Amino acid sequence: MIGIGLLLFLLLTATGILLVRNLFAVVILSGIYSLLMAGTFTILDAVDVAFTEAAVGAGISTVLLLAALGVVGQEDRGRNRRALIPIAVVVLAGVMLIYAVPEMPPFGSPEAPIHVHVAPQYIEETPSVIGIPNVVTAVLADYRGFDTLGEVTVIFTAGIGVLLLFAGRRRKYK
Amino acid sequence: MSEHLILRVVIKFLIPFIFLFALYVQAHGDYGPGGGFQAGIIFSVGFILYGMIFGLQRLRRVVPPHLILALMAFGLLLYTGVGFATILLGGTFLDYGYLSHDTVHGHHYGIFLIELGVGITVASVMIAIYQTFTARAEETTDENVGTG
Amino acid sequence: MSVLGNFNYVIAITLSMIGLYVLIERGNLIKKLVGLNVFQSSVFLLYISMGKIDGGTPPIHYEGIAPFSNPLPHVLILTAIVVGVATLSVGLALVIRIRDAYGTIEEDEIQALDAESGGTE
Amino acid sequence: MIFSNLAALQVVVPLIGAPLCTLFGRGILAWALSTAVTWFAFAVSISLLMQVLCCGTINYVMGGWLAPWGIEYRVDHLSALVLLLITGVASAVMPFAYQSVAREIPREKHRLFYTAYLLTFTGLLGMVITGDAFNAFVFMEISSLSAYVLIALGKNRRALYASFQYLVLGTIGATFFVIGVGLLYMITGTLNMVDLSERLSGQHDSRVFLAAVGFLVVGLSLKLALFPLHLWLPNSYAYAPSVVTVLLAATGTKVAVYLLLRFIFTVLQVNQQPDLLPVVDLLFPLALIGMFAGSIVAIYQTDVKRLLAYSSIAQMGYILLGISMASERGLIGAIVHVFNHGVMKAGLFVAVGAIAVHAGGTSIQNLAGLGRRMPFTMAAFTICALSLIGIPGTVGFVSKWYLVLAALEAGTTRGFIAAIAVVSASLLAIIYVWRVVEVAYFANPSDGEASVAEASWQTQFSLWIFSSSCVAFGLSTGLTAGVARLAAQTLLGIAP
Repeated sequence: MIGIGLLLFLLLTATGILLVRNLFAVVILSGIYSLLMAGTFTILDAVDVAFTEAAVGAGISTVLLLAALGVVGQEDRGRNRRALIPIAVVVLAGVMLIYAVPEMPPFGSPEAPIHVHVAPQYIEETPSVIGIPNVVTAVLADYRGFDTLGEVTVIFTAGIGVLLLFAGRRRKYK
Repeated sequence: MSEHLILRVVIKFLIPFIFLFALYVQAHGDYGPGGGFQAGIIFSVGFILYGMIFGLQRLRRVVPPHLILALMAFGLLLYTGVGFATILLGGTFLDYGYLSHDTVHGHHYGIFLIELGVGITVASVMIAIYQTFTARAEETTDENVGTG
Repeated sequence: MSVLGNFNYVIAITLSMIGLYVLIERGNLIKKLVGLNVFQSSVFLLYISMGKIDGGTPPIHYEGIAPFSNPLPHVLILTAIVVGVATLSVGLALVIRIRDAYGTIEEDEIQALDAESGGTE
Repeated sequence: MIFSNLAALQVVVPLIGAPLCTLFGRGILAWALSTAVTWFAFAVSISLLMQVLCCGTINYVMGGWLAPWGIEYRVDHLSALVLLLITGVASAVMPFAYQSVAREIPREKHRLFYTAYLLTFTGLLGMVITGDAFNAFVFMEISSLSAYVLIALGKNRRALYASFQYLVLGTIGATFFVIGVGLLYMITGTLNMVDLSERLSGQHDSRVFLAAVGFLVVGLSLKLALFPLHLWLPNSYAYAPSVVTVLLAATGTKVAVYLLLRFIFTVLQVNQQPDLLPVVDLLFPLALIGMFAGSIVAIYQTDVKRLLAYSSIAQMGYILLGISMASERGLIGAIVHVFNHGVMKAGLFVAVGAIAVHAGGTSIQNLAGLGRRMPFTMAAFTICALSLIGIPGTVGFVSKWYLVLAALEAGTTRGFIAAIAVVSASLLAIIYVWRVVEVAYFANPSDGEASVAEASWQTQFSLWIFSSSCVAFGLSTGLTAGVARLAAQTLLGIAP
């Protein structure tokens, strides 16, 4: 029940982001969106993900967006462009996904393919082979530790990228 | 924001607890939700709060940019270093079992070290990005004051 | 199963399409990035919804708890969240630099400025 | 110990090179370290290729976890060839980078510039070598994020906007890819590519599967700049710093092609599923339109960098044409062209980079009289350009030969159209190449630009590696076409 409520609020917030013109409000809405998302993740048993989404989406992302707004201003003056192509793209992609929904494994069913292959072994093995109770940490840091190395590299890349974009004197363009 | 006395006092009081919480999340990732990434974010939030209240200059004195840059690289090196260590000890890349005689202990060490690496890199990258953005924001305000 | 039975998926898809629309259609660069965020995090919802088991609990071992929801989508999405925030920060840095260089962050104005200064240079 | 871990070292050494460069890359050290790392990676890729040729596919399990549970590195003929291309281009361009970066990038940025360069390099390698669908996404983001930043470092302010556009479209592409992978995961429970292909058999009419195919193909097509999705490419190539353009033009889109091949043939096994053939059929008209539209727009460009960028879109059309035939010869043509086009575009963009430095710009007028003033540079440029047309004796001829053969072999009307298209698009290439060459050799320099000097020996070194490869691999096709044949057979599931 709470789940459905949260999902509806998510829809509401997303619509708000679509319609609101003031960028400050948009940024705050996006923070709220992340927080609602974190709540939804908790209900779906993904506590680690919820924690991260709350810290990143509602926390750091909002701070960074606000810091950027401090430089670029809060006004969305843009005239909306011809919406024909964007609507076509979105409808096409949406229809493609919605078309697939009826044949997706039923939500919550324990017989879904992802619950019978690969994952059960993580859950069974982790306490004895790796010796820690949190299966998510075990998969993250050990079974798929190389993905996590990639993830750290991505964040390192972002840091290097931002520093590189602002290093040195500000250039004057013609 | 720097003139708000109450904020300054409260934040000064709060920051040690934020760091404590970050350490807890960092260490407790094996048992509950959390781990290096979340801990790194919380750590950086502590510094970012400090920077918001006391200004960029003082934040830069606490964590100078060149130190931050070095830490960013160090975290990644630590992670990759663990991988190289396991290769040198005879395993494949990131096979923590080789880090100790007892493979379960090896996995413990490995996970601890790489989570530490993750935490260090994430925290320092976030601080670096915050410092860079606010430095630009302050420049902009200076310009506006200059022209206005 | 009917469409309604997979309510979570439908919502995730709708959200992602709203995000994609904001990303493609809006001309303000900051708004585009927020749209990007919405788009990406709705994909996260799609993944996490897959991992849920009826009556399941978070995949952390304590005595006498069963069944666990699937940990693998959680791990993938943790990585994806990090990728998302990395993209956001590089994007924001670019927006600030664009503002420096063009004096605006509206796409149509940037394109007009580019057209003014000649086709190629 | 080193030899059993070569597959991991291929990616991990550049990966560790990046933070080392941040820490210790003061002054010239950043360049030296990057050179050492790229040349080491080149050596590794050669020995990987030899290992694959002698003993078959290499499997390497990260962290000692077996395939569907852990992440697996898989090197087969196709990935070994693409690895060779990436490392070859990245290492051969380093002598040119020494001067070009010094001129185009402010000194204080060099350290971080080379760090980002190594990160792009790592990301590209990781995408090719991994056997795990999600891991491919992670490395895709490493290479893309660093590429956005590198493009934004161009001198013109348009580089910033080009980079932002690339960021938006690239992220849409990557997110579509993630949706596609997620849908495949949903119906199989695995992320390992080989395991995926096994578990997908029998599910090919599932709607989820079809949606997944759609998202994967569209996502990757965005990354490889398939015709209507190419909008990010021309400006990115035109305004990025020269070295970055060389690396991205020669390898960036090629890696996306590689992933497309991997997914279409290894994972989805399109050729064994008659009801999936429409997916490849759909590529056919797009490939044709891309070949012609790219070439025609290239003819009207006044800037050589943009001209070459549009030519890349056209050349991508050839590659997709080969893929859309889904036959052994067609795939050989596509794979050989991935390699060959990488080599010649690298040469062309190095030459253009040298011209930008020495002749003051890259618009066609700047080239007037360069045939005499920069004879070596223009000679190398001309060799690569002839190769772009497909003159016999150059690499371009080899790939087009295979494509035409494949098209005629099909024996259908479509094949006939394809053959005519390859030939006539090459005629268009003659026009745009000729415009450049004519100005360089037959036009008189407009005003007193007598100071234009020949490019430095380092630049010449890089340039001649590429242009002589254009001829060498054009005359002896054993390496490229031979490996491509084996790769095509593996992809199609025909035992070699």
